[in-house]
Amino acid sequence: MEYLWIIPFSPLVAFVIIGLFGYKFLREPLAGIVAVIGVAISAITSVIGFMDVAKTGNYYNLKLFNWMTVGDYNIAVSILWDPLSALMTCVVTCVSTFIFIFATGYMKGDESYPRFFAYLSLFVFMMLMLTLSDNLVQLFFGWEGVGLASYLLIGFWHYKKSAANAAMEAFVVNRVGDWLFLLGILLAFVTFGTLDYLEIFNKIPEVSVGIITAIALLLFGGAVGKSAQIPLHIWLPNAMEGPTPVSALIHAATMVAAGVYMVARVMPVFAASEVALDTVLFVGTMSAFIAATMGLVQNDIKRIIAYSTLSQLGYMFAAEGLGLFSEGMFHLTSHAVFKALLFLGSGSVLIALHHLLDVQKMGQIGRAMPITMGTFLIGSLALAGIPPFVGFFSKDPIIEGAFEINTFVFMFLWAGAFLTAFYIFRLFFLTFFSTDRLDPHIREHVHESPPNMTIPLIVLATATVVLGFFREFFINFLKPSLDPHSMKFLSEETKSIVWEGLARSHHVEIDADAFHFLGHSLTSFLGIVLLGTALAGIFTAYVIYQLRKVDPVKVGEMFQPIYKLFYNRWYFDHIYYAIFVYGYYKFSKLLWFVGDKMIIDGVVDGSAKASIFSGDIFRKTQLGRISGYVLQMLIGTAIFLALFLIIR
Amino acid sequence: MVPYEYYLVLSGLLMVLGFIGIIVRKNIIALLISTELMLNSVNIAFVAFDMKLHDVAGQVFVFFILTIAAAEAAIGLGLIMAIYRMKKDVDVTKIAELKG
Amino acid sequence: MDLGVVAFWILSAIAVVSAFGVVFFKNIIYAVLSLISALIAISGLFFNLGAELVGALQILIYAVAIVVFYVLVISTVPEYKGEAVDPKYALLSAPFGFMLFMELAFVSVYGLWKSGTGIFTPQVVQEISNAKAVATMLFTKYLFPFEVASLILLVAMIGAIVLGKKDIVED
Amino acid sequence: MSIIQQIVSGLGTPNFFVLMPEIVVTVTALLILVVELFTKNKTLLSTLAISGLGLATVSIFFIQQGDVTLFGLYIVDTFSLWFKFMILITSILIFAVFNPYIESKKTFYGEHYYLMLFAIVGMMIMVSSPNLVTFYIGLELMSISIYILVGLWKKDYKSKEGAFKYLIIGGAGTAIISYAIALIYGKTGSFDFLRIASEIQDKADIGVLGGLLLLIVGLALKASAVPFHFWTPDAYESAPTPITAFMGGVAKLATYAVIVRVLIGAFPFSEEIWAYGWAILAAASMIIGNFVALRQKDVKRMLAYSSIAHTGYIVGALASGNAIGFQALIFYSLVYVFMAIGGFIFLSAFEKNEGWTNHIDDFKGLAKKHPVMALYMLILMFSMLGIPPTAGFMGKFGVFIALISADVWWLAVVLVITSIVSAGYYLKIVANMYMHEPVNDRKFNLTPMEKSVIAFLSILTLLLGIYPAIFWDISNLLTQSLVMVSIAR
Amino acid sequence: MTPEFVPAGFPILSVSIIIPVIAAAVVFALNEKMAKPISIITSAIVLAISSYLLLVYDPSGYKIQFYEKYQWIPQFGISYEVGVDALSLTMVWLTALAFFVSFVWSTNIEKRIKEYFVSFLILEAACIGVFVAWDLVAFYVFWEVMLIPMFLIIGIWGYAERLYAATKFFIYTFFGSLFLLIGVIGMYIYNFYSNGVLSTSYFDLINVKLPHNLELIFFLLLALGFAVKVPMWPFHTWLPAAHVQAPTAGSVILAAVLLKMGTYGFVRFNLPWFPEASKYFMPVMFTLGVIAIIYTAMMAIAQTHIKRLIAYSSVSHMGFVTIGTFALNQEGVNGAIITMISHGLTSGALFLAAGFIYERLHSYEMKDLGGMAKFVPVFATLFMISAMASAGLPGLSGFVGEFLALLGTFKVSILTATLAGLSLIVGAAYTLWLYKRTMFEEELLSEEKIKEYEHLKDLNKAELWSFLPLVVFMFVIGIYPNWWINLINSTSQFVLHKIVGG
Repeated sequence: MEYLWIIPFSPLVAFVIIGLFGYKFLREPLAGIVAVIGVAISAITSVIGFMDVAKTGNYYNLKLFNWMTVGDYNIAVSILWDPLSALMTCVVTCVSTFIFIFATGYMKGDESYPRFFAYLSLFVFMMLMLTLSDNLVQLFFGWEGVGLASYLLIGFWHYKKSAANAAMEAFVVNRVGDWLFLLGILLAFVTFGTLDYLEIFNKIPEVSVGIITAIALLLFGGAVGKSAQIPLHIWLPNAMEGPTPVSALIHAATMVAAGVYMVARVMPVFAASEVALDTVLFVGTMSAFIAATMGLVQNDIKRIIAYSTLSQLGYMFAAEGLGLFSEGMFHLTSHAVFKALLFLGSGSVLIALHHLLDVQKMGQIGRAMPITMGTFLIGSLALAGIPPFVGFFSKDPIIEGAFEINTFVFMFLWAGAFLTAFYIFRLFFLTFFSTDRLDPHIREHVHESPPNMTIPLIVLATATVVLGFFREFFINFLKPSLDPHSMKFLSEETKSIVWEGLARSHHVEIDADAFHFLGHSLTSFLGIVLLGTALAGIFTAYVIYQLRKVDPVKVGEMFQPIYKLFYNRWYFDHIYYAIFVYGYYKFSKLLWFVGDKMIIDGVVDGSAKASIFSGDIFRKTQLGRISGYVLQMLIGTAIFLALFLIIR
Repeated sequence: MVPYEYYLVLSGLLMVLGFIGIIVRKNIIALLISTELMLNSVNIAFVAFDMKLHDVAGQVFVFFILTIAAAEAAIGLGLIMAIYRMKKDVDVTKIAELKG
Repeated sequence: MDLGVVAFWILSAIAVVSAFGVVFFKNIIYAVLSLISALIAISGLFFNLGAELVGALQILIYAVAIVVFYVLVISTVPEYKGEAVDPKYALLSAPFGFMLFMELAFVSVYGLWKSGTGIFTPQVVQEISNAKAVATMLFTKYLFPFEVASLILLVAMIGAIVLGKKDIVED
Repeated sequence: MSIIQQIVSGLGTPNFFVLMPEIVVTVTALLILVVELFTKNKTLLSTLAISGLGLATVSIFFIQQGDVTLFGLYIVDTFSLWFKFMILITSILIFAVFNPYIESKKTFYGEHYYLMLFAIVGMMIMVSSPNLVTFYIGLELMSISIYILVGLWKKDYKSKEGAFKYLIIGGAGTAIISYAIALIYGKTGSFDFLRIASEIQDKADIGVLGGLLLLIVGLALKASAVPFHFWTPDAYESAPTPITAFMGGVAKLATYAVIVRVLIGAFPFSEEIWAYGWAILAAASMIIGNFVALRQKDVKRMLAYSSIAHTGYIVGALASGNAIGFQALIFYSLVYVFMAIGGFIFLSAFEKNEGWTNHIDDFKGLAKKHPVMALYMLILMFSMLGIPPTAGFMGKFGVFIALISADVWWLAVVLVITSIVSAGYYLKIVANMYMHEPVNDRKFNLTPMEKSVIAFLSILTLLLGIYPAIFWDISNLLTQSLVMVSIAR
Repeated sequence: MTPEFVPAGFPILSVSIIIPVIAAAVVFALNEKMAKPISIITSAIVLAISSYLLLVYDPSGYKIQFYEKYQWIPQFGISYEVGVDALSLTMVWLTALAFFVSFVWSTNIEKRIKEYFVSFLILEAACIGVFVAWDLVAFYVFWEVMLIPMFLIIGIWGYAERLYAATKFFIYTFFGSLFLLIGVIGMYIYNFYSNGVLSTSYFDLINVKLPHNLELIFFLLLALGFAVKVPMWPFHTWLPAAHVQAPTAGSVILAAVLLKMGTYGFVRFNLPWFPEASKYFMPVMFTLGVIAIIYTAMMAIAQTHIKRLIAYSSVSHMGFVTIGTFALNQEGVNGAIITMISHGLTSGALFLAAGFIYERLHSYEMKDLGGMAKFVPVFATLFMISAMASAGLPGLSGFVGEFLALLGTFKVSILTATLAGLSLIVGAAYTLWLYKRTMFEEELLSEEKIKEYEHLKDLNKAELWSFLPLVVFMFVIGIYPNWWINLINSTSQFVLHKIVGG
């Protein structure tokens, strides 16, 4: 399996090539081609590796080189190739490949074309370092690296103030999570003496639950930041300032899912702590619901999808919190595909509409761009959870699992499902159908996108249709990584701990086989309800936005407070801005003036002034008049003698 | 005989008076006179000690003190003359251009 | 009461009073005269102590030579019209002067002074006379300082001349 | 008659050969005195003076060391010879730059030359005194000569005022020293250091205390330690600048030497008294000297205050009361004389020119006009500030060692704080030279001799900072010789 | 644990100290045109020497290598004693690199070129001397010599308030170092009284067994001297002033080399000499370190002057070094040392960037800047890398040190590590803020500005070649820190041997 090193380094090579020669020699088409080749090679390689693992179910641990030595522990750059990482790697590389191809069209004519592909390649490299890591530090390396790439790409059009701000916000908010994550790593190291997953897992039985919980929660803090869960979600919608392929790749398919992946990766740690799992569940559920409500009322096409991403990530976390790690990972995979599709579709729309973002100003462009419309519809249906699209096969099991495990969670996820269907079709109708609200000037130029953009759409749409039927394959495929009994690298004690930790999900029976599952949902009460909910959402959107039977503005006015709450995104941004941005900045300024300038420098400069002042005072003793001199001498002599004669 | 301490105290008294003389007088010639007084007061102590010690070294020293007092007086008076010529004043409060 | 004691008291009274005169007389001539008076009183004390040579020198060098010099200068410099004593300084210096005096007196009175180790006991001095004793010391053991003292006087003389020269003021 | 015979018989014959340097200098002085009557040729006069001093310097090497002669009134040991050597050498440097100055200031007196020579004789007598009488007479010869030298400035009233102030205060100081000597004499019956030392070995009573303290006061006055420093700034400022260099460098050196000499020679056993006394004076000097210097605009006066501060540092070493302290004092005073003379000669060299008033603003842009000279001044200033690798640092280093070895932490801390304050004004000079643009582009004339003397002094300062071992050896040797002598006899 | 001495066959360390001094003399003597080439060549030679030493240094076991010792002032037992262990050597190398970079950068000095290079060359000699000296007096001499050229550099080639800044720098550091001197002399005297050895050699003073309270006092005296140099809160206010006013190369040296001396002193002297006191004062040092990290990060974000921002960020980073050092375990000390190197590179690069911006736009104020990235892409890239390294991005040098330091701290005090870790957030905030306000947001520019910007020149050759080495080594350390860790391991073991035993 030595060839696996090609996977991460092929994009790196592409990055270096483009980075060094991009502007001078490669320029527009070549840079993109190099990037596509780089990522394609790693996609092919990872598929080969995937096949291998799928066949054998083994895991491979390659140590490439020693990065850092800490005491007796070597932090190595390494590759852990097991089903989980193989799946994630495949998702990353394959989705990336198509998005890269799409981007060659999307970025056409941009003066920073090579830079874009350099950044993208860098991102893929970092993402692969993350997914392939066998230890937490390399994971953190990738983790921060994708943060950097995300920063660079969000701020790609850095001449825009909004983009620059969004980029910075994304990085800093991520850093909040990373702070916790790093502390988690440190705690883990101090506790376990190692940071290799496999060694950590096997040492879990030796450590008290409290510390495990602390480690898990701290690591989860990182995941919250990276995967933009409540309360660190605010950066993701703003991150839509970046070019759309970036949104598709980083802020939908791969990077934001890294948190989900990470939780699955260190599943035994989470499983060993009930509190940690509950926290994951709670945060996931809340995010799934709240983000959906936020998405409900937005008007920015990309932001709507971004909120949907938030929400779907919430579903994944909820799945993991429920103990259904495989379902979570499957949803991750499917979400990567259909969300990438949605983003690319919206990117296609944006190209057609000259980067017009407001859905309220679109409409009736479906006929002009049928491929986009069609593929977008497929993506929307998948998101809404309509069979036979992949979203149905990945999302419904989670909701069903929640129903069996925790009613409270179920209620939220169920409501979320309705909202999801509603807002995505609201978007769909407003964009492609409904009334024509488009600026006539733009209207003239609306056209279908070129093939290098439509082909990825078609491929992804196909995948959306097909992938759901591989449900059983995926679930079984992931077993050696996520099912305690099948995990070869776990010791028996750990296995039992993990098994007990996942006890909540033991009684859940969800059909792995896609057709059985389909049949089951079409027959069981719960399945019908869920399907009905999705359809109801679509229907509601249809009624309001296509048929215009109900005026959305009136609805908004009817539920004024709620509408405002949703529209202002539950005031998260406002509060954060007030406290952390404005408050912190103002407080810093104040502290600078008071603390540094007044107090510390006051003391420093004050002592200089005091010296000068006392210099002036002492100077007065030099009166110029002999009498004064001798008088002071007399005083001096008298006192000097007195000192010794009297005090001695 | 008078105790030697008396001579010493007298010497000290004259010394301090000379000191005070330098301080309080406003005429610079008087300052010079006061230093003479100070120097001479020491002579009493020397001679008194001499008598007590049965030695004459102190008186030899007195001789040197006298020499030096004379020398200082000579230079001081020369300076006073020069100052007077330039400044047309012998007020100590005016002889205070150098200060601070 | 011993004559010496009486002489001491009288002479020291004169010396102190004259010293006060030096300090406080407004007219500078009076001050110089007070100085002479004090110096003569001091030389009287020397005689009282049996140091005839020094006493005589005191009168010769001081009371005659130096004071004449003073008078000469005073006569060149017109009479000083201002007040003699600066009251502010007088007030300030008095306590510290008193303090210093007390300290010196304390030292004088309580110091354990050495006595009677020299070879010039009163008998010896009587035998060879004070002048001879002093002179012997001066020209044997203290010859070197004596020579240097002459150098000092030379320097002082030059100094007095060069400083008093007119061209120090004019060209 | 027997008594006189007795006295004379015990004395032995004086060895005048050991007086060679003094005699040479005195003869030179008298020669100049005579020659000056016939000629006003300054070059001739200064050549005479320099060659006399040079001859005296050479003669030092032929003198038998360790001789006490002139009936116990004169000691020619390593200590005194070394200091004589230093006095002569530094005086030669001053003579070398003296002529151009007085020429441009039109204040020529033939008296300058031989008065300085007489002062040098006084210093030389001072440093080789084993006896309070010699000490006293040497001190006075020096002082009186300097009183006159300060006042010797044609048509300059300030010089007279400064001289008069110095005279009055110095006279008071002389009186105090005399009184102190009287008390010590009364206590011990002798002027001889050794006799004094043996008499008051462990009987430190009030009499000794009074005498010693008054002696310290007098010496402090001559060395311009606070609160007896008042004459210093005025006299330094008003004197012709080479004379200031003479006072602030050479005379100071002799004074420090004699302080060590008297204290080790006569009062080795009451060291806790004088150590503490000097500590107080040193602290006061450091504080007042540095703080007041901070507010000076006239660089000459600033250096005068800095010399007060340096007196503080130097005598501060005595606070330790041990051999390291003496060593540090000797070292510091030896190197300080170079810095001080260098600084004042620098001023004198520039002062000759029109448009130079010693005001701190005159230094502005000097580095641009005279880069090399500015560099020398920079070295001297940093040396005074005590920044390595200059000799000034090594001096302070020794003082620190002395203070800390004797657990006088408080004085060390005072030294630290006042050193920091002193940075304020030394840096101002450097900053004015380097960091300001010149006010005008007037160049200043400096004679080659002045340049080379300043160069010599500042480079010497630097070299002594880089390799001070030789001078430490010397200070060690001198201390040893002093201590050994006082123990041996 | 006694060190082994490996004497140098050829006095290579002394030579590398002397070469710049000689070069300074030559530059002073020759005309202005020769100043720069000579300086560059000199620094290149020194860099080559130090790199060579770095490569041939034997990291196994604690050995003082290339050791030389000559009598200097035998009366006081003072000798000229130089040699390197890994800590010294890396610092020397950093110094050589920083000076090389500064010299290459200094193309557009117009004022008093000769003096400029002379000052820098003397400064280089002094800096190297500080790091290689094992005799305390020699150390102190070099330590102080540095003040003079740096004072001149800030004061002559600085900006408007240079005089104030130079004086403040000088007096502040002078203040600290005098206390350091007292502490050293105190140790020396105590050593003499207790062991009868008259020596200022590090290896003699390390054997002193001090009574507890004396140990605390000496610790504080030395710490005061070093803390001013580091600078630790609250002795830091000279640094922003000095940085703001200093010329670019001066800032680079100040940040890359001079600040290291303080932390070098802590590691070199305070830990091995005062093990008990180090433990005793660990909470205090932690507190000060954390305050430095958080408080100065807040200071940084409050700035509008980019150099002052970077200066405050330096203080913040040095806080990491402080806590790493006083974690008193190997990870912490290793982390501290690597942070020192890394900070030398990153802050040097950031100050170069600030200098670049100033040379192009003639302002350091954020309100006058912004939107450069498009016009100077190469510079923007290098600046970004430096900023990211400074923000502690893994894969670049900043992370390695901070990670190790945090790890070491975490082992001792979770609270401290947690708070110190906050710099991950606030550090990123001010670094990106800086980057954003200087390089991004072109759309806020006025028309004329954009026109003006179109004439902006990207890095010229000299600038590129001074920037590149720093960036390259950020990668080198970030990607393969193991080499460096192996290098310094034995040194940090030695430093800690009295504390952790062994």
